[in-house]
Amino acid sequence: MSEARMASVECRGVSKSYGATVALEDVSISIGPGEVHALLGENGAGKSTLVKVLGGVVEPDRGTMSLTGEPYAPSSILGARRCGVAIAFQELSLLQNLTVAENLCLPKLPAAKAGLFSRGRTIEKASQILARFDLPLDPEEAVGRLSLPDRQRLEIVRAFSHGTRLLILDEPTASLSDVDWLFRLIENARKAGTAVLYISHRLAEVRSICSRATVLRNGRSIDTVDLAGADDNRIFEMMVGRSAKKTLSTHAGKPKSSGAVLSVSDLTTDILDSVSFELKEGEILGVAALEGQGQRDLFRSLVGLEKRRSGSISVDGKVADIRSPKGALASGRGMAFLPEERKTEGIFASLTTASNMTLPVVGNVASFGVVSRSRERDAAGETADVVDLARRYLPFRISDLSGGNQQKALLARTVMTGARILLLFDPTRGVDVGTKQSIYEAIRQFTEDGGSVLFYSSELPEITSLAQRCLVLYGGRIVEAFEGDAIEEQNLVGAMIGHREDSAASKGAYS
Amino acid sequence: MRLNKLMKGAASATMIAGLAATFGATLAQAQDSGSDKKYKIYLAMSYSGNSWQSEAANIVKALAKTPPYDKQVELTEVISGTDPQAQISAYESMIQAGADGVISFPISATALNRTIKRGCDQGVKFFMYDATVTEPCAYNVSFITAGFGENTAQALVNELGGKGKIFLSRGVPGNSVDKRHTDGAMHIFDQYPGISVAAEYYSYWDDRTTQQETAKALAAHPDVDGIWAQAGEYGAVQALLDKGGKLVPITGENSDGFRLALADPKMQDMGLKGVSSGSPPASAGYAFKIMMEVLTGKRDLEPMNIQYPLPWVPAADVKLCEGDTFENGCNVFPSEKVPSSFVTEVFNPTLLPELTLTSALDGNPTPGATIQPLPEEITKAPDSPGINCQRCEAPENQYELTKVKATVQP
Amino acid sequence: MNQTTGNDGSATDTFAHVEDRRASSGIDRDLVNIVAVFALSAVLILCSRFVSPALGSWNQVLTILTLSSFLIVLSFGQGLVILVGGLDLSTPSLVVIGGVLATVYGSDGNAFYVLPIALCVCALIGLVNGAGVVILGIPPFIMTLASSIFVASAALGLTGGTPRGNSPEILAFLMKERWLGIPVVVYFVVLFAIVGWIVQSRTTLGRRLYAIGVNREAARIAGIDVGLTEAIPYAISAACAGFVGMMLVGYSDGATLRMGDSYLLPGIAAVVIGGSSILGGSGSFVGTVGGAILLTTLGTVISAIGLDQGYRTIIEGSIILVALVLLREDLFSGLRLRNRKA
Amino acid sequence: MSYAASLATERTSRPTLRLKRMLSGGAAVVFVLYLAMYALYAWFEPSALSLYTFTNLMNNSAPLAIAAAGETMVVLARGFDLSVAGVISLTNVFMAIYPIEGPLGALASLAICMAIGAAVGAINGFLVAKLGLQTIAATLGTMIVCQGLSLVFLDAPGGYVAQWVSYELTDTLFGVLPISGLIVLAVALLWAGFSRTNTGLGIYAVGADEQAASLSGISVTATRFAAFVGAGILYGLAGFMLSAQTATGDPNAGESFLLLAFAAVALGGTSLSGGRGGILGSIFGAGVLMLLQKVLFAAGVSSFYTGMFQSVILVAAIVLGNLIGRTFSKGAVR
Repeated sequence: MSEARMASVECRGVSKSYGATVALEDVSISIGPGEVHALLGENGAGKSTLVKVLGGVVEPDRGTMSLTGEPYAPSSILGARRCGVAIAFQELSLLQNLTVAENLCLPKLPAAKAGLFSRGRTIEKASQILARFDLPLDPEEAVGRLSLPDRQRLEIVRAFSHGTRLLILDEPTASLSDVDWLFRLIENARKAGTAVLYISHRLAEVRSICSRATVLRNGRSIDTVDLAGADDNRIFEMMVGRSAKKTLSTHAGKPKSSGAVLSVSDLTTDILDSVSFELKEGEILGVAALEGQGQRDLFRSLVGLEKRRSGSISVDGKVADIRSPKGALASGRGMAFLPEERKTEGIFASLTTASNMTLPVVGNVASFGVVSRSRERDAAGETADVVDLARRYLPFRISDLSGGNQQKALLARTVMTGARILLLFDPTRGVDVGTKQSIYEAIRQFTEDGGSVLFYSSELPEITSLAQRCLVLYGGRIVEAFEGDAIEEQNLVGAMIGHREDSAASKGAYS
Repeated sequence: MRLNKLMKGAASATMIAGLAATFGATLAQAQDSGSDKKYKIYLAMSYSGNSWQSEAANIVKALAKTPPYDKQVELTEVISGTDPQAQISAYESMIQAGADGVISFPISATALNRTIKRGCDQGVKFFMYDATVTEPCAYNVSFITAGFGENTAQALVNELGGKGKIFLSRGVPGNSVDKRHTDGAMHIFDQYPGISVAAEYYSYWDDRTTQQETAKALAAHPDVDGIWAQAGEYGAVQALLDKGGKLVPITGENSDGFRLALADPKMQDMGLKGVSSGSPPASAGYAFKIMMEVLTGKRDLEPMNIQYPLPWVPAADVKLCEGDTFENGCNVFPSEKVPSSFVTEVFNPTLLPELTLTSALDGNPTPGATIQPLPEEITKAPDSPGINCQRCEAPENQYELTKVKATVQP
Repeated sequence: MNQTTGNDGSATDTFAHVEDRRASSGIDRDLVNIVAVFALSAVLILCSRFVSPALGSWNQVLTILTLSSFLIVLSFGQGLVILVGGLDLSTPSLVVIGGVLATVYGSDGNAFYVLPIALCVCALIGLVNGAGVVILGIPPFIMTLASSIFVASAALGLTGGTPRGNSPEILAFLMKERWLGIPVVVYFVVLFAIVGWIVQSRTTLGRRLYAIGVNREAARIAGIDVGLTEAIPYAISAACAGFVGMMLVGYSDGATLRMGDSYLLPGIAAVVIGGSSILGGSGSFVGTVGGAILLTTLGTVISAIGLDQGYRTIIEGSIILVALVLLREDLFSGLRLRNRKA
Repeated sequence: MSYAASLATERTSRPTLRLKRMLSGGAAVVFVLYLAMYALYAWFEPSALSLYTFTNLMNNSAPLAIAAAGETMVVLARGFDLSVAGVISLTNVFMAIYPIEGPLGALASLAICMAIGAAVGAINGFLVAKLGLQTIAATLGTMIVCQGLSLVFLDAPGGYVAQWVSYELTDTLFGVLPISGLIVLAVALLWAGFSRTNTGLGIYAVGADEQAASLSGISVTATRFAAFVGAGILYGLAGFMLSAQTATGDPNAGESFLLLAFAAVALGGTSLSGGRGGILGSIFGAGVLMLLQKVLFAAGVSSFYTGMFQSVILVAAIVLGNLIGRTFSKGAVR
């Protein structure tokens, strides 16, 4: 179908291996001008490598690439940029100690005299870029002070400012819950004839913006399909090589008991404003919010990572003065926290997966302070089964696992602590469909066994299908709470955008 | 006393106490200046971390507390560290504070010159002990030019009968004193084709380093016949003992441990022979007394290089002291009284009769002692370029033997 | 979900196979590095025969092991501090304090309680270092440098410059005696290396230290008491340094106030040459032991070369550089880093 | 909220933002500390305010300040450079054994010193950036080699630095401005310029996050290399200034600079884990270290108490700096 017009980007038989490890084998993909093309596949299928090959970060061993008919073999990321190819990386490539403007203009800032760059012109140029892509950030702000979603937007804007011919967006919505802004930008780029390669685990999103999709599995390109003509099951099958189960199950039953295991009253922090709620035994309590409404503060202040100004937290009916995650673990039946950023707050890259899992309770698998490897393996193995993590990964360095398996291991870590209350912050961020299912299953199993879960998700369908009750945060306050069947996307969205609120003190909402 | 000092140390750990002490000190100074005019003397040490350095400082402190100096001298001890910049800065401060005299162990023979010159121009007397400076307006009081290297080398050659494999246990690489000693020694060794230097290593004038470096050299040359050592020599003895087997002739400096070993019949049976010579902390006391005589007008002396006599104690002359000072020709203390690293040459019956062991160890004056005048005559040190003068020639006979005669011919 | 794994056996197996290789290459790298350090020492010893025929002997090996004992003990503590991303510059002064306390108070046959107390005093000073770093947020470099100066000054005030007393007998026994023809200290070092390795790589404490070194924030979130745990290596390092002081007392029968100076840089170098990252979170004590032995061997061989000190120093520096290039982590890990998220 | 409107509200808060950044940067804190200590010094010792004392202090501090400035470049790029000790010794020895008289001679000497530093820096850069050695280990090796070379050229302290260098460079300009101070000022200005080049910015980027820097198109290898070479050049200058002050050569001259340079860097608020700080702070940090001795002397602190006070004040200064920094800022700022 696309053979009729000249492809904007064309890869033929691209292969890349590292030593004995084959990352890409004979991958072919073709994207037309003005086409938004999806790249699908499980974590570890080779998507990131393909992105890096296209972006000039790594050179392929074999295969050819062309851009609008001309041969394309970038030797560096700058070479790719010169050809009009740019990437918004999944693991953001921004420098936190530099300003927004400097990040946008790297590596060559607008010159002034005598080889120096001009601060004024850098800011001017950055302001223009920010204005062009409708991102209201202060160009002089240090990136380290921006919220995670704002950093992601900046990463995207930077790619847009360079990518005139091919724009590669690797999981651009991983920490964005509001995608309209991004879709507007993509639409504009598409109209201008830029080819866009869009990578996301969110199939609904992909369907709404992409026309075709190429599926990768184990480093090979399986097929390119018209999204309109392929149902979810078929895509899922291509991705994992087997037929799909139902992706989301319906609501779990009512909690077994009505006793509150965690009760929070008038919790106030720099961002939160008198938040009160209760979590019952065996309950899955969802938190829904647009980004930056205080959900991060809520989770972090519960385990003592954010300072509480006032209010109290009671676990098992007793007021707990929690000042650290360790303290949270030790309060009553224990609270364990699964953090937002896997790479910076979660994994210990150079330790084995088993060690990563057992770390908080490593004393339990040790005698006289010496860790027993067999006991560690057994303990980790048992929990690995719970989260559906293959036991053979346990002795590997966790950095060698795919993102999905890392996330399973981190979830396993919180389960292993023995805490009966889990605080899960976006537990399925950036993981593939299969992993998501395993995580849902593990959460459900945990609550059926009497555990309680408070979880935030940036994907509403997750909340609607998993949560028995749901809180909606807006501007640092709980504006609504839903229960049972009332937890519907429409209801939630209504509350999330704060239309019931009169105050316009929105922090992260973009008009 | 020691406990008291420790308590003081602990107290000063807090900023508040620290500031209080600071004010206290200034106040004390202010009061002092109200009474009779005292000579403002600074004892400027580069570092104080080994026995030698602290003994030298202690005898100066003890002398300053001995009548009549106790009424005439206000002595302040400044430790600036092993950094020439820091000592330059310390000298600057002293000059600025209106010092009458600075008695110092200089960290560098040359780097301090310009500061010293500035001080001299403002009337400050600079007296250097042991180590020297090449600035002509300073007084150097030192044994360096007295021929430690060549005399000990000849003594070793004599013991070895003119042939054998030897080690050179040197001081600090790139140091002028080390170079002067070694040049003198090599002047002798080079005359004997039978003598071969099997290994040459740097001991940093420290027992432990000497012991370790000697152990390393022994691993390569277990058949060594003799060791020529600068300070740290007791470490060489220990390294040989560690290895087991026989001892060999060793010449070295003045540590108590080495002298006791030389006199120990058991060690002698194992083969230890040698001479104890080298750097005397007493030169600090001598320098101080000359400085006081110059300041008080008892002696009229232009800046010059003054030679302190080279201590020379062959094994046969080692004699254990019964009391707390060198009496009746004794020259070593029993091991219960002082650590093995203690440098024995702190006393000099003619030049420094005021001192006893407590002076050297704690800096306290000897009860009842008063300062005795120095002999009129002082020995001028020969020129030694890069050590005590800048653009000068060494005399022809600079390596002439003074303490020992060659008993074997090349 | 559990039942779905293995439905498509071939595909997942291929994938697993791929993962297997990656992980095993990672483990190999550590091992290769350690083996390489020891092999280099062995090669140096053998090559030293060209310098002097007496070298390369069993006796030389024993000498090297004896002399490297100080560095091995010292670099264990330093290694733990580096493991959590710190640096301990106070070791020279703690060597002195350990030695001074042992000689001044421990020479009259009461060593059995004086030595443990002295070690506790050292550990306490180390704990102060740790507290400064953890609680006051002072960079380890400054905190330990400052405490080093403080402790050295205190030692000077305490002793008046001349530490009196002799080596307690137990220390002389440790450093001087032989058993079955081998110095007692060699047995001790072997034991220490094994215990040190277990502590660093096999205990809960060691595990937590690695975690903090790799990712402090993640360690905190995982429920580790980061503050307290991070202070412990400083205490251990101080105690190790204090013990080195005691070993030196036993070795040469007495203490001086500058006997720790020559161990600062070699202590750090042993850790780094042994394959640990100066930024923390990696390495193994076995590698550090290899680094310490390599450095000592180098010193022994160099001092036997009949050249001027200047040339010998140049050779020493060059050999260190060559060893580093040969031991380059990069050779093995360069690939790994790039294919990590393949 | 429209883009323009939101930007407008942001703009109003900028001056306060700038002020906060300045105060949270280490340089300001250590500068205040320096002033406070100088005031204390002058209170104890009124002649501290004389030109003579000030010139001496400048002469005394300049070598360390410049060496610390060089070290800062490497530290910013997340590294440790031990070769500072070796290069200073080597250039000092060079100055003492090959004196070149006259102002042109001084210029030639300066150029050669800087070239020596640059060469050592280039070797470091090659070992670290190209071969991937750990900075502390590679520079330990080059430091030892440089010390060896110094000993080969000069086996004991001696030699004479050209008179012009040793007299003119320690003098004052127009009788009021210490020349060594002007040279330090020139270094600070050069840095201000350099930090506004792409390479200068790259050093901050590489120090903060090597991977992100590389993905932003910065050449990590070239940047690291430049940092080491720049540092080497400054060490060469430091050795030159040291020679001017001591007027003689010493093969061990650089040794004492090793720890002091790092201490000055840390005191100046530069993060030893890279990406944050600047050389202005290090220069004042060096100034504080040199001034500390003077203040303690003037205050009458003597003997071994000096060391105790030094360490306590060092720690107190850092804690104070942290407190001030924390009060005015949260988050990472360059």
